[in-house]
Amino acid sequence: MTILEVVLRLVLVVAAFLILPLLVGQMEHKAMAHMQARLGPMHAGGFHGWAQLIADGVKFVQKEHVVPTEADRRVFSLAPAVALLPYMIVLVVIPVGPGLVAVNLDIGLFFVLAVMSVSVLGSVMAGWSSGNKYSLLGGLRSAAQLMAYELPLVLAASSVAMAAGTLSLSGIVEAWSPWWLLWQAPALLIFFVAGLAELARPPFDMPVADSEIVLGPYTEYTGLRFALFLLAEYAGIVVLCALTAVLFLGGWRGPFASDDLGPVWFLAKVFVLAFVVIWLRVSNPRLRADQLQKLAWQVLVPLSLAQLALTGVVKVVAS
Amino acid sequence: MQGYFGAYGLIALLLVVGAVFVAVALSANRLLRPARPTPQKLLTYECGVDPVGGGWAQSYVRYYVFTFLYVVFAVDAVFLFPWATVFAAPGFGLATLIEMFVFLGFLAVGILYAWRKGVLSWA
Amino acid sequence: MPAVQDIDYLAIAPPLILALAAILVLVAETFLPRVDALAIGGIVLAGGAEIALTAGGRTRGTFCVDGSCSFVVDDFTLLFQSVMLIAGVIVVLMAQVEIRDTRLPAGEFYFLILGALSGALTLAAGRDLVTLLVSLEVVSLPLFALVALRRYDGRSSEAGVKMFLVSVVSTAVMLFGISLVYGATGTLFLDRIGAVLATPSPLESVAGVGVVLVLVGFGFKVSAVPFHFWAPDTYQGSPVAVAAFLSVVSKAAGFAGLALVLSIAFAPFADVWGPLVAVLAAVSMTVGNLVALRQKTVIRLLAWSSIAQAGYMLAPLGAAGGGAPLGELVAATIGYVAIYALMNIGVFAVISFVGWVGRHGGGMLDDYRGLARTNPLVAVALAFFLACLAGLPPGLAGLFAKIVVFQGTILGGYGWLAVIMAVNTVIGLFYYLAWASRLFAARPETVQFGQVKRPVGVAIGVAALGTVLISVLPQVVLGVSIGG
Amino acid sequence: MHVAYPVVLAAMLFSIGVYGVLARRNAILVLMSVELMLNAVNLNLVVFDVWLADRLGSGQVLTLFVIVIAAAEVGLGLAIVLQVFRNRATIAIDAMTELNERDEEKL
Amino acid sequence: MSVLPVLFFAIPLIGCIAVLAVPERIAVVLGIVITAVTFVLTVVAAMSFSYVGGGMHLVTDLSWIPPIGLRFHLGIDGVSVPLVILTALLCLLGMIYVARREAGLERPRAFVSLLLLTEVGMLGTFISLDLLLFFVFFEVVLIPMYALIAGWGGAGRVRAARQFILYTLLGSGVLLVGLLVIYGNTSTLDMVELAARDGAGMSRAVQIIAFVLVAGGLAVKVPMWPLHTWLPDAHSEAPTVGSVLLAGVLLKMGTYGLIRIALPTLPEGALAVAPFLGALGVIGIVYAALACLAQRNLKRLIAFSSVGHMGFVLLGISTLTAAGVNAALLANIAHGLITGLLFFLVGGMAERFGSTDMDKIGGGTLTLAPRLGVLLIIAAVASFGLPGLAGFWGEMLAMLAAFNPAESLDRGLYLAYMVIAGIGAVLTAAYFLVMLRKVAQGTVAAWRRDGGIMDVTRSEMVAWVPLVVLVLVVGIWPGLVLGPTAETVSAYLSGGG
Repeated sequence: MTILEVVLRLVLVVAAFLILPLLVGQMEHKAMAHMQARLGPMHAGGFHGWAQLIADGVKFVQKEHVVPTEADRRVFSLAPAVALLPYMIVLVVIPVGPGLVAVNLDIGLFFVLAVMSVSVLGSVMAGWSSGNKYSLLGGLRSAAQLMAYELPLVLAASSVAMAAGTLSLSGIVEAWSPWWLLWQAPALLIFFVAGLAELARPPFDMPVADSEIVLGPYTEYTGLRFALFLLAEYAGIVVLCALTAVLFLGGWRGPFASDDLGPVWFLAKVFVLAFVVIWLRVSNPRLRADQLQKLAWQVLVPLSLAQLALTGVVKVVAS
Repeated sequence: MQGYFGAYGLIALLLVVGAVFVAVALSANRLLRPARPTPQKLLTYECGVDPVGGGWAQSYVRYYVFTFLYVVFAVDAVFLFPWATVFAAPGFGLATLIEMFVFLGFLAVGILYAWRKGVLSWA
Repeated sequence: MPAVQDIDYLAIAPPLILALAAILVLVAETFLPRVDALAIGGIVLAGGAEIALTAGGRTRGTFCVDGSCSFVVDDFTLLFQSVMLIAGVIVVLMAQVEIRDTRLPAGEFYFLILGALSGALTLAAGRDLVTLLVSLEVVSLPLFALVALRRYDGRSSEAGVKMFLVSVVSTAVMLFGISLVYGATGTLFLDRIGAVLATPSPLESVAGVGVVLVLVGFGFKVSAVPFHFWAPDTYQGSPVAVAAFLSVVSKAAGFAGLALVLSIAFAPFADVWGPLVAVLAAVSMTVGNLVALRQKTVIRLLAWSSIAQAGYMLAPLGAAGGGAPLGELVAATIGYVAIYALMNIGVFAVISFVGWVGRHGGGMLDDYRGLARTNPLVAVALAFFLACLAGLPPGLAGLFAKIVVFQGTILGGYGWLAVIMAVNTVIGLFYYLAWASRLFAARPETVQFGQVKRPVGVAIGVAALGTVLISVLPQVVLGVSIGG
Repeated sequence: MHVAYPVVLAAMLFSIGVYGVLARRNAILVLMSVELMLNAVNLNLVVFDVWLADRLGSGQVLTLFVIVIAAAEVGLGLAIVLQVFRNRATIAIDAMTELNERDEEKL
Repeated sequence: MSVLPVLFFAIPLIGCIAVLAVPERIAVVLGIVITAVTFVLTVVAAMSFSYVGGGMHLVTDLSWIPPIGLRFHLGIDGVSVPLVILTALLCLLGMIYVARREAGLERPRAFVSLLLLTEVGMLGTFISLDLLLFFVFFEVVLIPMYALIAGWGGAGRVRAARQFILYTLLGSGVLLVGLLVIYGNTSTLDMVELAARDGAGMSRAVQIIAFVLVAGGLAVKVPMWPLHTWLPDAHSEAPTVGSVLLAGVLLKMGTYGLIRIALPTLPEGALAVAPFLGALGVIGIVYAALACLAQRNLKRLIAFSSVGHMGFVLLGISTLTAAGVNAALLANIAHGLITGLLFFLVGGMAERFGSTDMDKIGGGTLTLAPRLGVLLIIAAVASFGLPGLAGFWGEMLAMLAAFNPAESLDRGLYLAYMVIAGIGAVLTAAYFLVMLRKVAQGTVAAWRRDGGIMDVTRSEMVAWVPLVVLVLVVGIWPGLVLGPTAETVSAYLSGGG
């Protein structure tokens, strides 16, 4: 690997990290608006408000940064970075095509799961350091949600690892075959739902429930730091969708020309999934705390255990 | 940038890049933004009213039971992953599978127990 | 190398049965009103497997790689497992009444006890450091919960915290030692470590540090002075049955591990750890006995006395520095541990009968005045157990145990240690006798002991029977060495 | 990379942990110090495993177990500390003296 | 292979348990029956074999605990026979003594049971031929004796009992270490075997260490000056029968142990340590005599006198000659008979006068209760060694032996010992005479003149007369004891085993 290559890879990853969330964000603006029978942003940039998010960004950069006197200043300032950076790190190991991956780790899946869960720490830090009751509650809710949904997430992921017999993400994509759609469907659902919950996306947005606790951990944030949290949320969606695509939907593989059009297939899957994320937000009411925990422990965990059993049996019988 | 350390070196590099990105953004922010703090502005936000009590008010932590459950169960994944990658390889077979089922069975019993004890329902 | 190791299911049956019984109890408890019988049944079944293994009469190894096995069932294993199972039955029996009286959650209690017991059995069979470490933790972890089980009693939680912190620190220290030993030898199998350490190597000093750290870790587990301070507080704060388990099964497990590690893996380093253990032994017995002299509550007295007893158990191992044949020294320690387990559990069974008096499990020493008048059998049993602990006829079991230890110590050429032991034996006699003599003193009017509940009676009976048996036929437990 | 670097790092981590255990009077912080010690152990084990090129991967296996043990310890430890807090409203180790040796019982 | 020695302690042991099961009032009767049977058995055993040539008889030798080499090895020979009979006799007499109606024994069941348990230990000690077995029996005595003192003793019983048990247990600990040193170096616990080896296999240093440990442990029981301080308290606080057994038998266990274990097994050690043993012995004699002169309490006086008498025994042993050891054995028996009798008498006086303080009792016992007075005089003069009574021969022979100690010992030193012991003997006579003058003779104290004092009752007679008779018999015919011992001892010391 030459220096040039290294730089190229880094640039590509950073670019993906900066652009894809914006696309998803814009998609959310528009898709949500249309689902709710309105137009959404129409002015910024001219064509259907395509530059709305860029404008938002510029605005955020210029806004005043307020740190409440009650807050723990250092943790408060650090939290957005902690929330954001893990998603960027995760992107580095996601394969977008055959051989097209910034870093090919043998234990990619493990790495991804480990790094992703760091991100929630950002929310918890924010909630804890703000010195605000709503924030504290929100932070605790985030933590609890992570606790509850991490287990099914991990179990579902390990089901795929079992099926593929490897922890390498590229290896999983290569081992994937269409009938997994059927066989690993429960795992897919579990993974996707648990991932949403970890991101605190609606309908699992108890931690930021605006009607109860304003904006949870982010209540006290303003300006650019708030923007970083927003960016983290959308980056999270991208990462979740990318992972779901890689693990369950065959990543870069498509009905035809997988080798040539790999990245295209991959991105298509990511955006379809991102659309589903948005769709779920619009069409579902928020779950209560007890429902959240119940769903995790009484539905997802047993289901994921059953999926593991199924995977194991099928795999052994097949071999 | 080859091999074991190479791969992680790249990741570390990316982390640095990310940190730089955040730092640059925040510095830009610092240059561009106004800074006019007033005591009122720096007050803790409580829907516009003056804050009641401290922000660090104690709240009952209902979630810790789940924390324990998580700690107990999620860490077991440590065993699951290495197993998952090899159990179907030649030479392992059914016995290995059954052993892991026993392991999963223990997890399931744990959940069952928690459920019967009413830990899982919101009190 | 085959990918999958063969498993000798009979060899692992005792701990396996216990583990399954533990799970069963936990689940059944939510459906059934009482699970006492299930818990006892589990232990008895494991005992049956034990008998089958003994009848098999050969050493069984399983989970083997290239001739080194992780799990070996030999005479040593069988002896320890049997003793632990007997102690386990007695603990469960005596716990029944306490659980009811102090409203402990029965399912959890039995689950945790059986789990810890299963770990203890595994420990005795473990022949690599991973197995030993994991099983040691399987013994310890449930005990933290058990100690703190009386949820609304601040002292119970305090006892739990104290034990917990000490224990986790000791585990960490031991682990660091293990990691160093691993680095120096490249293996975690005890026999291979022994083989590697026997040859000179530039990493000897690293291994030496590791050995000492492992020793320190075990020092905590067996509550040897100066790693003992948690024991009295923990015993006092925990339910009596749990204190019994701590003082007997948990300690026996610690010694099993210590004996295994020292005699197989670290044997070539006997000149490093031997003197250290000898000093630990001397200090433990002296401090334990001297402090025990001043105790007013029985549970603390037992705690300190068990610290002192740990000193006796360590003594023969300490003599290993003198170049005596390690096998005989280890046999002495093993014999003492086994005998101690039986007699000490007997004492606990009796004090569980007295119950929680004045916020002390087992009451004050003076609460025992006149026990002989109201419950002569119980009093005689207690006096017998105490005589055994003192090592004084008619407590022949204890005497024989002491003799093998003396013998081992002298064999190793550690005369000074033997003399310290002799002096300590006398000090020990004093407080054991002071207690025993109270049993036969005149009874204050206020004291009411009441009837012995059946399970407790059975527990005392089993312990007494076992101790008498060992008094007459101590060869059952003496002379058993590792791998023999 | 020479094996000494990570091993020295591990030793330092371990020492910091030991210092924490000895110096800290808050149960939770002691627990965290212990975690530090355990992680030092993990580092050691993994490094030695790689350095020795252990065919059985013993070091890594033990590392996995240590991770689990550490987690279990934290779980239980927090539960007990919480219980103490509920009973006593403090988690300072020095304040836990109800079970200490009474003066007349000391040596 | 003989069951007889097993029966010696099996019968009292069974009795000890059986007594607990019978009603309180017949407990003592049962106790008498059991001790009587035991006594008869011991006499039968003693007469069942010839003592010529020494050697062990009635041997029982079974393997018991192989890992520690412990054998169930019993047997008797000339050395143990007199002690066995003395023990059985004193137990029987003690039992008869407590059976008197006027003894008013509290909790007789427990008392008798404990007494029988003591007998088990004492007899067992004298017939054990295995070091560990010896130790076990040696220890078995302690607990019941402790209980007897603590449960039925006088006002200061708790302290006395505690002191007794602590001292003797400390001694036992040291003894055990000593025995284990022997075992550690020879790998056998068998006394016969060890005696036959005559110290082979142990270096001189080891022998000395072992001897010091064993002798030190036993010396507490003997008791040897300066380890005697437990004894006056224990004797004076114990119930009468307890004192009798303590003085009559328990002390002998120490000297017996020296003769049986220390001398034959560790000859070189004995040679090195014997002068010190002798020195402490004679110091004990003089010290005890001086202490007795200062005593006002009868029980304490007799207790201290025991220290002196045992000093003679030690002196005899320390000469390492057949004559000395024989003298020691004879003095043992004599002391057992005489001091047993003395304690019985003092116990009887305590019952009558409510005190054992000589000044309080006042003089005139001979006038008030002539038979009691006569018995007291006989016992006292026997104790200070009047020729023709039992006490004479042992002490006389011990001094004679000191005149002619073993060749390797320093004769001059022993001559000095002999002289000092002679002075001690004179002092002994002095204090006993002072005692008799104060208590037996003289005018009757004013406060007692009207109240009649009961003379010796018939049941007391039954308990005491056998002792008086034996004191006379042994005094006239010391060969009764010396006959069995002499042959055996000479075989012993020659190293032949």
